[in-house]
Amino acid sequence: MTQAPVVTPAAETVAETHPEDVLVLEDVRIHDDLSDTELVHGVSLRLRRGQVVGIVGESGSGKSLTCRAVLGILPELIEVSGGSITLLGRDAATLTRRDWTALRGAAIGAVFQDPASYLNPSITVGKQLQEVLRVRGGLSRKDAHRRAVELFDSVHLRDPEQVYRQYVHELSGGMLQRVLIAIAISLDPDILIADEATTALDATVQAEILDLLAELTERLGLALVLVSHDLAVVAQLCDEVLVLRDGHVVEQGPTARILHDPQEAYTRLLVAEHEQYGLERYLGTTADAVLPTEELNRV
Amino acid sequence: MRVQIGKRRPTAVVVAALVAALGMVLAGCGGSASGGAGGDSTVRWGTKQIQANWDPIVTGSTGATIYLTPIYESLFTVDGERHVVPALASGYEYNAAGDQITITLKPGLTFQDGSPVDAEAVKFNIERIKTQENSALKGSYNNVETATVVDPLTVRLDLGQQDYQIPYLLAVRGGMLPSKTAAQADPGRLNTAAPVGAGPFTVASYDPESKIVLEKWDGYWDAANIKVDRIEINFGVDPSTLTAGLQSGVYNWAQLDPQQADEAEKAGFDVLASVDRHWGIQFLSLNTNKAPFTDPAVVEAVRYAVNPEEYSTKLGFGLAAPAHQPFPEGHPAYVSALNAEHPYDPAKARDILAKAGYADGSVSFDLSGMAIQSGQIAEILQEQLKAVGITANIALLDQANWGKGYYSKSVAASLFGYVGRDSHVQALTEHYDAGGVLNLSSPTTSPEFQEALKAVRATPIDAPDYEAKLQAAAQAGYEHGSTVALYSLASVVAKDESISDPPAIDGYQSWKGVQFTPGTQ
Amino acid sequence: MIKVLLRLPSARIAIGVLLVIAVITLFGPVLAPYDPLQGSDLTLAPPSAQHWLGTDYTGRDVLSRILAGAPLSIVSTLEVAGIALVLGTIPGILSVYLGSIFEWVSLRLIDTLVALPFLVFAVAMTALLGNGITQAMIAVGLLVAPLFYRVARAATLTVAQSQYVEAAVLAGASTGWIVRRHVWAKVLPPIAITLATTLGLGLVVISSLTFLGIGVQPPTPTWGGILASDLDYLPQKAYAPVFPAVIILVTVLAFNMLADAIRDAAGQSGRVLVGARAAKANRARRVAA
Amino acid sequence: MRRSRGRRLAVSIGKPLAVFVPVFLLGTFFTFLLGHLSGRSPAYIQLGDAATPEAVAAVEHEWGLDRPFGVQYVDWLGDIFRFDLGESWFNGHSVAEVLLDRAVITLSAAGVALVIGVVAGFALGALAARFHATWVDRAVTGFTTTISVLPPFVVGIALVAVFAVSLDLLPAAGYVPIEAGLGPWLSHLILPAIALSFDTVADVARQLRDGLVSTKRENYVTGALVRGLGPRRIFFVHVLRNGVGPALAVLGLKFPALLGGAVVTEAIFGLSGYGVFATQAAIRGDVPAVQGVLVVSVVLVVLFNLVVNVVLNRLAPAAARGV
Repeated sequence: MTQAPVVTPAAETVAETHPEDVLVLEDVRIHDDLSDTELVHGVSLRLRRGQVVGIVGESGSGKSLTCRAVLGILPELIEVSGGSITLLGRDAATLTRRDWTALRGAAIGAVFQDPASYLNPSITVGKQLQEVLRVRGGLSRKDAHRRAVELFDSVHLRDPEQVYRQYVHELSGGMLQRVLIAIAISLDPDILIADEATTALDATVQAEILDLLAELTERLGLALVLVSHDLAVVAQLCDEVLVLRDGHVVEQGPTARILHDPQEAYTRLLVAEHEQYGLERYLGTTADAVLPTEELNRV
Repeated sequence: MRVQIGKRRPTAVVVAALVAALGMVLAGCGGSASGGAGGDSTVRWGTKQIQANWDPIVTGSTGATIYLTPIYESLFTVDGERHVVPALASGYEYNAAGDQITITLKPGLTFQDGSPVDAEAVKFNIERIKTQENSALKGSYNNVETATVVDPLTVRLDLGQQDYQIPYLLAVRGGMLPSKTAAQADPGRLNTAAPVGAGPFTVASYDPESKIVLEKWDGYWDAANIKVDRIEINFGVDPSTLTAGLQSGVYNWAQLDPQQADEAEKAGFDVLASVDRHWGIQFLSLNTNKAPFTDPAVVEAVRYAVNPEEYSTKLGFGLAAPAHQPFPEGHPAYVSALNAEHPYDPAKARDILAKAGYADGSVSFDLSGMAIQSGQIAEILQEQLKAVGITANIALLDQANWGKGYYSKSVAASLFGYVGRDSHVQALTEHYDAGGVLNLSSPTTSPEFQEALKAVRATPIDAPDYEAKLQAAAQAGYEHGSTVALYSLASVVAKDESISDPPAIDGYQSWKGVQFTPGTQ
Repeated sequence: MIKVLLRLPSARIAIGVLLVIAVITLFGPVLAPYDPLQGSDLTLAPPSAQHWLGTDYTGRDVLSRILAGAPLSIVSTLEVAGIALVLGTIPGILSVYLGSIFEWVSLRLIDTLVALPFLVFAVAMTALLGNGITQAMIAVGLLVAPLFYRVARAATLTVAQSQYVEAAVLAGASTGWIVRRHVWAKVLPPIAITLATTLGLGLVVISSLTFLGIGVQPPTPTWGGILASDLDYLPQKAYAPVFPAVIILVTVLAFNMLADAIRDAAGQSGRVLVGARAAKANRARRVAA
Repeated sequence: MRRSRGRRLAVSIGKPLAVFVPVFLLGTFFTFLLGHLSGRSPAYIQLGDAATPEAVAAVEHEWGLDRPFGVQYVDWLGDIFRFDLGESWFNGHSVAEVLLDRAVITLSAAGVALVIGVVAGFALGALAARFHATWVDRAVTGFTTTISVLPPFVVGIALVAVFAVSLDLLPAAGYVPIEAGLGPWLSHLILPAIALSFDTVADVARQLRDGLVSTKRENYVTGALVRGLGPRRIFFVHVLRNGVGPALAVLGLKFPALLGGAVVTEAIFGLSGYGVFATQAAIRGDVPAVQGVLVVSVVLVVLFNLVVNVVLNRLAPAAARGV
């Protein structure tokens, strides 16, 4: 990370905007109209180009809902009921359906857990990338094909020409996640949201994907939102961490502080759990936010 | 990279256009609605019936003759007054004893396949009637013993007894003459696929049991009188859509059920429905060889239990009359005395049963019939019989399976209909004689009837006492037989106004002189 | 699920209608104001105070015939559904458990039944094996069985492949126990949907067969038979087929609505459907606040 | 990769073929067994009132009906492979020839019905799915349910009354061969085809709606959304393609129903197709004719399903794997 981590506690920064801010959440609340309950009770965060923010929490804590709110894809009858989301300076509440379509892909991309399910099983993965490049990128069929192979290559897929012609059921989870990442970055977005992107993968592959995400953030100047239930994953990449529990922000701050000096009991519990199960191996180096990749590969 | 926003892809547009185009094609069909109507003089005939047999010998002399008369010509035919007039034959002559008839054929006539209409052909056909396994005319020709070729245009028939009815037998229904060549080559094919006669129309195409297309044949001896170019008969049309077919121009000629006559008339079609053209008598056949009708008391009770009035009012729609014998009023064999013989009297019916020792409800039988024509009659009959304590279990069948039981005389009771014969004696023998197809009790017959039959056969048809003798035989037959008449009904034909009326000849569909009025097509 | 079902208005309507039909089926002949077999001189009469739905061609009361025809009509469609249910569901479930030979054979049998054209086969079977309503019902039931087979098999397969059943198998549970404990729970909802659809189908097929002259002898009243015979008297009473058609339609529709409701209640969208109105109100209140 | 695609196609044909053979054998066996069990005999049909036991035995011998069941079956099956379906007991016509003539009419009606079923069914299903859980969805569902439960003969008679008689737009009955022109041909077929198609329209619409609704919930639709693809493109390229599976599969199942439905529809519209033939033959007990109809149906249905399977395979390889 070239940039120094910027601590942005919610309370202080609500009013200010910075030209480098690509994503700003201010006291975002999410409401379920069906059960008439609030699911997320005020999340604030600020993300700059090249910066990595982590959201940690167990399932049902509201982290995925927050991501979906940012992407404008909340489920039926669930809505943002308070606060604001600002994407590249535009208030998400004012965006039309067409604006959203225009923003997605070009300004904000996303990858998810279970990559296989996020790709159309009936179309070759190459065609799906080519589709984005043609439809949104305005490339010709031929150029889109060439560019797609390049992108596959850039996410370190071996034999990208071959992958291009394969269907989802012919590829492994790790490869599919690379494909998804390639598609997500194909239009050079400013923000990438990785929602549990490594969760279902086995340890080696998980490490490789994290490595790739780190590399892309650096190379392309992406702003990354890394969502995970796993503190260890977040700890590796993030400049700042947000701990969510039951829709509340329990604690928020620079990764190093959260790990070394958690203020809240819940955060302490999370860290303690991880100390037991191997997080201590990272703790020594997390001050620099990111592990050397060689070391990761050895894990 | 240039990010393109909001560029519409053509897929959706193409799909929408395709859907719209298809919709237009479908909607466009509306324009050619009457595309089926031909401009020439074509009779497009629709009927619910299905004609499967095309050999007149196999068909027998039934109501289905109307489908055969365009193809076949008989030796004789009948005129408006039901007098025998020459057709393929130019005349006949009886010997003094009345047991031999000599027929002279017109010279130079051929069948539709080019083979000659000669004495050999007549002889061959009569022999076929008498010997072919599935001949339905055997009984009618009982009295014809041999046919002898005198010369190529003369044939002599030797009769078993004096019989002046033969010219009638040889006219229209019982006398249609198929080509000898065709019948000899393959009688099955003649019957089911390729009928060949000497009539006014030849078969242009035949789709078994669904459609036959007939075209005018110029070799017909009276071709000058045939003005219709083509007849297309569509079989097995659902009755509920026949009138619709007329109205939308699919048909210009249709046989309807009586309840449809009124509607067709209101829709502007000519409705031909009177007893002098086509009539049918619906009757109940009882089998005196099967229980419970082995007891004459039960037959007698049934005759008092039925109320012919109810059938004609409920099912006739103004086109029917109650019947007490198998002939309508005005028919030479009609006996007015029979009307009073078994008046509707349920109390008397009960009384007869009680006297014969039957407890209420102890008499029961299965009532057979054709589902296509006897359903409603059976329901009314069942009620009427129930009122006198007789249980009739309705067991209707399709035509073929019903025929199996009826013609083999294996059912106890059945509903059926009768449309008349050209020979009056033939009409009587079929109802009451030992081999009569309509005599369900066959071979049972009565000596009284046999006696009277002999007398009428021996009487020339122009003799002054002919009708009296005929009626005596008819009365003896009905009284000692086991047929229970229910009601008479005029057959209904609705036709387009552009087609002129066919000649009004009882029971006979002739196309002579029928023409299309120019300009109305 | 039944609770969710009862909260759907469509399900409440369907169940209500079916209860009425059930009452008619049980008590129809008793409720009939006239003897359904007794004709009168008043033929093809329009509806009146004496004859609410008019009279038919032999002067019988149409309402009485419809009421009296209910048991045979409904019972025969129940017969169809019952035969199909038994012949389809049981082999469908067993096909997953009884080994590959049974599976292959039963699958091919089902494929064959599917390939036979429905009405043609029903007509052939009834005509060739004797014209009776029972033969017709067996034929139709046999041909509907594949629906149940497929549904039961698909549901059973998902259960069989799920982890909790694997765990049960590892723990030494018997096939019978697994079927009772786990399979029924998963298989019943789709079977219920299919059953509801089939009950409707049976009624329509029977009326079609009656139209073709197969199944019932006169004067036995059935809904399909009344409908078919009314068609002969369209010139006199064009509206007559409406009465039997409507009762057939309403019954079949109710079965179908019930099927749809079960599907909705069992599926994900049930939550949304049930709560849509409440959610709208909640939202309005929230926005106003 | 080329080879893999070829193999996919081979599998998509080969698999149903592996189904075809046993289905064909079982179907023909059932068909034959049915005829045998019926105990019908050509003797009664042909002899009528002359059916003495000796005559019956003679006729049955002539038709080879006195041989063991197995021999008769194998013989009959052998004839089928030579496209010989035997002769009608009733009129001696070659069943294969008659069926060939009639199948043209039935297949024309079924074909047009299929087109209507696909177009209307897809349009309605897509509409309902697009506006899922709104009044549009409910209206479409209500409409499809209603048309699917209407007895086919009521539909037929109502169509005739409205379009042929009242509006005088289309002929009420009859058939005109396509050689006489596309317009007349279609104008005669359109009403029966509509009557025939109701069930298919309803089923396709219902399946498509359900398929699309559940496909819309699939993650790859979210994925496509997140990639910035427009809703129309997502619907046509991603949702439709995958959601169409169940509807297509149902189409395969609907084909026998279309052939079967011809029984009623042809009676009403005066089409001398295969349904009318089947009914008449069955009612008469003309066993070879009924068997012929059933055999041809089985073959047509299996062939049609083969086509559906290939289409499904091209369109949605993943969906087809489960079929």
